[in-house]
Amino acid sequence: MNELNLKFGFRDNFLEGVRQPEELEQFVKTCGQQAEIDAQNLRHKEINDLIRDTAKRQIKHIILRNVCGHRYIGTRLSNSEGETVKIDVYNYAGNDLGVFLDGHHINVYGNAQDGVGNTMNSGEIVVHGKAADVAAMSMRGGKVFIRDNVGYRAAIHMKEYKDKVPVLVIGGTAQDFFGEYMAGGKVILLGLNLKEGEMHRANYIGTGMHGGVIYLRGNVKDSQLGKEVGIRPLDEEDKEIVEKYVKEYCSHFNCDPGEILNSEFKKLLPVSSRPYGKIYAY
Amino acid sequence: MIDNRKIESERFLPDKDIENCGLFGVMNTSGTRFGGEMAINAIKNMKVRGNGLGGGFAIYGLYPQYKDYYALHVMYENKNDEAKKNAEQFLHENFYVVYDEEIPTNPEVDVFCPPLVWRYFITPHKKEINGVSEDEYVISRVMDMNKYMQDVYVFSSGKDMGVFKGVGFPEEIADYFMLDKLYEGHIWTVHSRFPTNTPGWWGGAHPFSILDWTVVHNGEISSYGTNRRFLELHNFYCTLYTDTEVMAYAVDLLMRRQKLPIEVVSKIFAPPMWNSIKYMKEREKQLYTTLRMVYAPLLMNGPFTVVIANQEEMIGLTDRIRLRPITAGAKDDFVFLSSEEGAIRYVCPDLELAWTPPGGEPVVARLNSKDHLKSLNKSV
Amino acid sequence: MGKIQVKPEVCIGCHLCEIWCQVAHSKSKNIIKTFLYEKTIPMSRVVVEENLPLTFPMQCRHCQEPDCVSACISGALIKDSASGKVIHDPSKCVGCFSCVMACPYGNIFVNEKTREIVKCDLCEGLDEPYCVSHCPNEALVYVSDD
Amino acid sequence: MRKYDYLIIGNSAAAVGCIEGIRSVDKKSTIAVISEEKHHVYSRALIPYYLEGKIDRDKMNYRPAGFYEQARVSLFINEKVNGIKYEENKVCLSSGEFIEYGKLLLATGGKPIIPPIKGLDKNNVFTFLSMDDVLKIEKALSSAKNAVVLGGGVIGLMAAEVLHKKGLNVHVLELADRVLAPVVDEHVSCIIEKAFNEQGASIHTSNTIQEIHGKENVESITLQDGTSIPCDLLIVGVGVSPRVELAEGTGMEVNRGIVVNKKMQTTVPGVFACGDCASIYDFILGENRPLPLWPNAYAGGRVAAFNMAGIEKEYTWGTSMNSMHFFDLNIINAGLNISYSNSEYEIIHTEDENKKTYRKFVLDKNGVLVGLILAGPIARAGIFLNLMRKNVDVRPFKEELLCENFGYASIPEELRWTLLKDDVILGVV
Amino acid sequence: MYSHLLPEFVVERREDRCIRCRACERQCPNGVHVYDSDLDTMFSLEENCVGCQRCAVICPTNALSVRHHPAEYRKNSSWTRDRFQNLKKQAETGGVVLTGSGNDKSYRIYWDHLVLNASQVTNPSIDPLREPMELKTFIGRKPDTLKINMEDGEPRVESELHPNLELETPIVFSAMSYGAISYRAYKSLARAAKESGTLFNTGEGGLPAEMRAEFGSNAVVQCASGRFGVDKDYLNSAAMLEIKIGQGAKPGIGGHLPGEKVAEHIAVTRMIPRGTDALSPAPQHDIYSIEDLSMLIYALKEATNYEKPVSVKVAAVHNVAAIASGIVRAGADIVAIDGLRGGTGAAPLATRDNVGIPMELALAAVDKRLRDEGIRNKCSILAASGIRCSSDVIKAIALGADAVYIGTAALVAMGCTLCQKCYTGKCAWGICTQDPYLVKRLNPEISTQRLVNLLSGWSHEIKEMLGGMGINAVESLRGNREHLRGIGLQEWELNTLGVKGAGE
Repeated sequence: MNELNLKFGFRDNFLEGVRQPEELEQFVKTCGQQAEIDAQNLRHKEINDLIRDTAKRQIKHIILRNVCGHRYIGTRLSNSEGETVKIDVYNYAGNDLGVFLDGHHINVYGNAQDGVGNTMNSGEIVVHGKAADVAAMSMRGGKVFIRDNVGYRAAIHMKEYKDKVPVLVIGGTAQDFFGEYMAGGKVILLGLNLKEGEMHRANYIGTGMHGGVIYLRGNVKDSQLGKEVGIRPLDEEDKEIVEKYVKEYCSHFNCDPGEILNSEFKKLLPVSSRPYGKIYAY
Repeated sequence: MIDNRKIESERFLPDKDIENCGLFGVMNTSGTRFGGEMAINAIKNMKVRGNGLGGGFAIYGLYPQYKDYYALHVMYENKNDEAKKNAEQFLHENFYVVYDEEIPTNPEVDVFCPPLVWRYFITPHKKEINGVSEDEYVISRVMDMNKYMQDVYVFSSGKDMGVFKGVGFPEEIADYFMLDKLYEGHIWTVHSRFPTNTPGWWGGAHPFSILDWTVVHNGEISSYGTNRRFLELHNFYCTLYTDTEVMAYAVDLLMRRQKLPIEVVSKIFAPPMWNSIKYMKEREKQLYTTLRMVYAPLLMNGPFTVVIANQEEMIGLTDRIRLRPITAGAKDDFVFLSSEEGAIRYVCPDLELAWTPPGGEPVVARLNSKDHLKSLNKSV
Repeated sequence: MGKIQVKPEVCIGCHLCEIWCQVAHSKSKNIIKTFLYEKTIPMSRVVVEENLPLTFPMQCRHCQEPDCVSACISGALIKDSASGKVIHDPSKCVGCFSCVMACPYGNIFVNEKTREIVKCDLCEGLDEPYCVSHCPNEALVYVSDD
Repeated sequence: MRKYDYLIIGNSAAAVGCIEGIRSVDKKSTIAVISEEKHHVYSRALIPYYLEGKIDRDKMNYRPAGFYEQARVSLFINEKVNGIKYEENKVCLSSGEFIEYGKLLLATGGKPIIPPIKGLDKNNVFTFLSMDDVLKIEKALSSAKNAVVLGGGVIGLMAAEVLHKKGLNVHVLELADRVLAPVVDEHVSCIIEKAFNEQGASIHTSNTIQEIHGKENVESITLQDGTSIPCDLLIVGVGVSPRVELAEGTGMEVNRGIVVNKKMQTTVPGVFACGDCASIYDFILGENRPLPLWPNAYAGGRVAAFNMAGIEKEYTWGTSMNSMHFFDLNIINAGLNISYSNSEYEIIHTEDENKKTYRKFVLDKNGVLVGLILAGPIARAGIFLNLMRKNVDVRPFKEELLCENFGYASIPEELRWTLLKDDVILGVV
Repeated sequence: MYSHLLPEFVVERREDRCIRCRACERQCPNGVHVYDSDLDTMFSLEENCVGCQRCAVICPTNALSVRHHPAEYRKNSSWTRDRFQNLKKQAETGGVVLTGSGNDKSYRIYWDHLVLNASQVTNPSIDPLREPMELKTFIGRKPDTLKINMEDGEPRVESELHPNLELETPIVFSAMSYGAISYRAYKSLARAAKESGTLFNTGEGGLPAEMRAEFGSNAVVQCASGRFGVDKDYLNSAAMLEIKIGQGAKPGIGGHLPGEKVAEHIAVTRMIPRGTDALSPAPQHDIYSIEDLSMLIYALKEATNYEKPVSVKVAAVHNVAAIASGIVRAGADIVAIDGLRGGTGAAPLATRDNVGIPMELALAAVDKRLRDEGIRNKCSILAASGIRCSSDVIKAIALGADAVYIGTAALVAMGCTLCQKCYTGKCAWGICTQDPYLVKRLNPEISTQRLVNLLSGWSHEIKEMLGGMGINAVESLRGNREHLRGIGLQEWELNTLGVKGAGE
């Protein structure tokens, strides 16, 4: 850093002091098809460097220990050969977990922060805990299971495309702007932690929603919904979908699907695929 | 750079700072004092939220031996002795200075252009008060110093508390002031700054303080001009052009002067939408309608998360649509507030509770209370 | 001889090839004179096929094995072995329209009034057929053999 | 003994097609043409136009005067072939001379059919096929007033129109119950009959000559229905039959015409046949038959030429097709002439009496066009013939066929570009 | 509702030249020209005319002229005709007035108040026709110093460089998405960029898969708020990534590509179902502050293995200099600034005409700020909006840009006449439309050539002007404001621009 930059303090906070992968070998323990990485003293880039290098060595199961807020986990893994890697994250995944994720599986044994599955393309993220804001933002494919609650703007601008239909299943409840701008995909909000008679508290659910569907277990007032969504009962096809994903949810988190499925679900659908078609003067 | 800041009042506002950051606060609600390790490590964990252009700490329960005196942390920029002389003369003229010393620093730590930082424990000369409360007296003098004195800037002026801040990553500032070695407190708040403006000025770092109120802040208040002009009506002059300063003055105005509880103040800063008010019960509806009518200029618009603290309380609050993150956590008597949950877990792996309050809903940690759990019920 | 190739993907359906074909076969070869002052406006030898959004011009392909020549009862249509053009001699033509029946592209055009046919002559005597040189979007390309 | 690589007997469309075909691939070999007639190659189809005065004698020439020289063809005119020794590749001329050939094309054409009616040998009875016929008719015209045309086919009707235009009273006699019965349907027959009648030329259907009156010349005739018509000019235009005398009795297969395969080869090696004398492949019927039509003759000659020159090519082009016009009415027909009562085919049509337009298409069970008739506007008719030849299932766009501005744009994308692929540049974007 | 709007244009047809060829009728997407066969006359429905001039250009006899309609409201400096018309339009629809193209208001165009220098006597000017003249420009982050090792007496570069891109000319095509513009227009830009050794920008419409192999190395792919078409392959196929925060024509707002424009191939490219609205939110919902931007910058770098420079594009707004500083500090390699006159396919008129600041001032402020902070070399600056000619380019470079983005200029080269009706989807020039009949009007061969010609013409002119200043490498002009002087500018403007007044 030259004097000028010292004076004005240009600091590359992501890359400054990042070590080369070869300097980090002591953090990786390989055992057959499995590798363990101790993230305790690793930087964001370092952990992804190691994951990538490990995956390149044909190791398909990577366990990350002592993760605490490390970002972008799984992002740099390519999926060119269609081979996917399973990553188990212990403790606490950082922001943008699995951003642009392409086909890989990530399990988080703990909570996750903002931006889980941001712009994810395919694969699966299972969070054994809660997720913070903008979970599954702009997600295009794959599945995300959150055992507990999600923060603000979950499933915002979720999309779908051809055979890619993203799925987000949330065991708990959500905060405001749930499903905002949603353009596709399936979101299931189970509200398992709501007490008897307790409503979901999120406001502005599905504002600007113009595609996809939200299945909601538990109650909401009309005033909690964006004006672009309507409530419909589930038809048989819906029930099958809900059943399928609730069962998957339950298999991830060891709970009983029967009880969940016995309760009443609501389907939230956009009332128009063109919510803003008429606001312009031509 | 400071000279430009000493503008009295302007018809046109110069650019204000825009800064976005990582923040963290930890409080022991039983009042037990503890060292800086948690705060320092937590903010270090969120290093990428800052860019090394500012870091700072506020510590409460800092000077038990001088807790009846206002503790002034004063920075002399460019290590300007002349400024120090002027300032000390001013202090002696206006206060009784019981003790003063240079705040010890670690010369091994390489920080950018460190100023001279001195602390004074003072109390007003009784005769000079003239019906003005001690607090007001102190504030006005501190403001005068900040406004008119070249190369002088008061970091903090509360009792039994202090602010340490500067240019660098917060852990560097902590190292520089040796916070982990020298100090204990029952509240630590810390801020890692990512400004897009005013690099290289120690006064620009957070926390910002007025008396014993401190604010660390993440976000950009789009209503800055409106808020600031309202505060000017109440004789708060903003010299720093930061959102944080506005926030601190607003807290001071509403809580100290006007004695409103934080539960109400938070609803002034981050009121519910008219659309929500419409569906409220009559009493609530009246309350919020009135609050919004009267305190409209203090609506803090745009993204923010703040951690506000005083001797008794540590408060976390976000804007009403929660554009900035906050996570609260608790274990035993400890209450944590943080931009990222990871940071809390990093310093408290066996955390009992972690929750994210909804936008505009304050998390209030109070001495000898469990008030912080109130927000837990409204949160997820 | 050259050949006119058609790029339907860039044909904009303006029909100006038809207009310029008419000009090319007019007395004056001046567009305004042709249409506003000359007594007879020649027929176009190119037609723009239209089925919007599709449009594309068609004119005589000067086939290797021209069916029109086979069908011609009068010898008015011949395949010129030197140039490769399919040439129509109006003085020999009796208007039997056998060529119209035979042309697989429908590119021999009938003037119902005069009972004459016209077809593309690649603008004999001009450097490049007018339809090609005046196409505003280069949807017609003249590919010269040489 | 003279020897030619290629020898052609006959000198009309088929011969020209053959010469031009050979010369397009083979500039060197020797070619000879033996013609019974003494004229430069002329177009029989132009006879009505000549008579009408639309063209002069020169314009009757199918190819320009220097055609043979330019094509370096040895021409034997006014020479009749007496017989052919196929096994020796020799042709014997009436002069007794032998000509040896490499490959032989029989393009002997057809001869007018003369119905077995007594008195058709009188002086003012003419056929309507050859230059000689025309010259005679031309002479007779000056004094004739009342003409009778025997035969309501293409030849007969064209002759009748010319005679009518020349100011003669014209009666057309047709044995069938309508004119042009083999090539057009009832509806179009009716339109044509109406057109003739409106012009004042009488058409008598289901009728023919009962008796011819007069000594050396025909003076009047009595029809089968008893009607008596004055007549000083009688044209016999009932059709032609293939001239197969050079093939008969030689072992060469003859079935009405000389049978050829798709390469125009007869059953005798090295010998080809085409034109009116041959029984050629009809791609609509899928079998051979005489198709005595000008385009078929020329195209057949050309195909024969290629095969004679050793370049394989098949003739799958021919079927019944006519481009006709009577007075102001244009008619084009091709393929099968199927009546509406036939349920084996799907028939679509459109009609506008005021505009005198009629379009009719016959689709077989595969949706392929097998017949069409256009009356009135005939623009771009060739496209339909192309669809027929390419065996295209037109059902997806059959409604479009009926539109007057039908074109390639009306055809579905993929098919369209397949049909036009040689000329259209796709994929520029 | 009966409309009170006055027609905007009058169509004049010279009867002594009109040959009734009806080309105008066929070319007008708005139905202005109508042929009446009974009267053998062409009629003009002027109220439909948008003044695109397609008919006038296509008319083979130059019989047509399209002019502003002379109808006038009572003269009123406050209530101009535009104000009347827009107000009435809203009174009739209750909607937001939309417009296309860039700001057309008469804010000062600083390019036209800046003049360039030339060498006289004291140093020689250079003749670019015969002597070398270099426009090659590298964009991306540069280190402050190079670590050089001497190996056997030969110096060798030790430092690892940040990814940089090499431009043959400092002119880059700015973001125009496939969907907003037609595939052909889009592809023409790509082809021209490739041929000219520069870059094109995908906007946020994705990069069609079939174009990636051929044009990826010339593509700047955007990651914008809608995240359309953004996946790993998309990011990795490109030469450079760009995070679009804002657009000069509409700072602070998002965009809607209406469903009817989302045709099959566009849907595939954007990876959304056909016919659905493509909504681009105003913010990127994972960026609510500068540290979030940093998060996305590094997310993109992570996703592309740190191999590609990342640009951040912002609209020029009041505190753009501070923002730019933040962007650089957040890790961006390139800062793209889009000014007040930047173009758009659709924007609310109120926003387009009133939000943002002119690029010239923004650029000067940003360059100065980054220099003051010592971080100018940490990034390249791409300046966008309102570049109309080569001298604008060269002035932008002298004010501190590394290269410029051109959007409107490129469209004009292809045929655009700035009728500002892009949002109707009925672009008569086949550029800003998906109508299959209209898109054919753009022959990509021709439009590519036009673009290539434009770049080559401008590059020649830039060389001429550089030579005149005695400079033979464009980098010597970058930020070299000594070569600029202001004319007719006030003190504060000169200060902001950092140039002296002419004669000083």
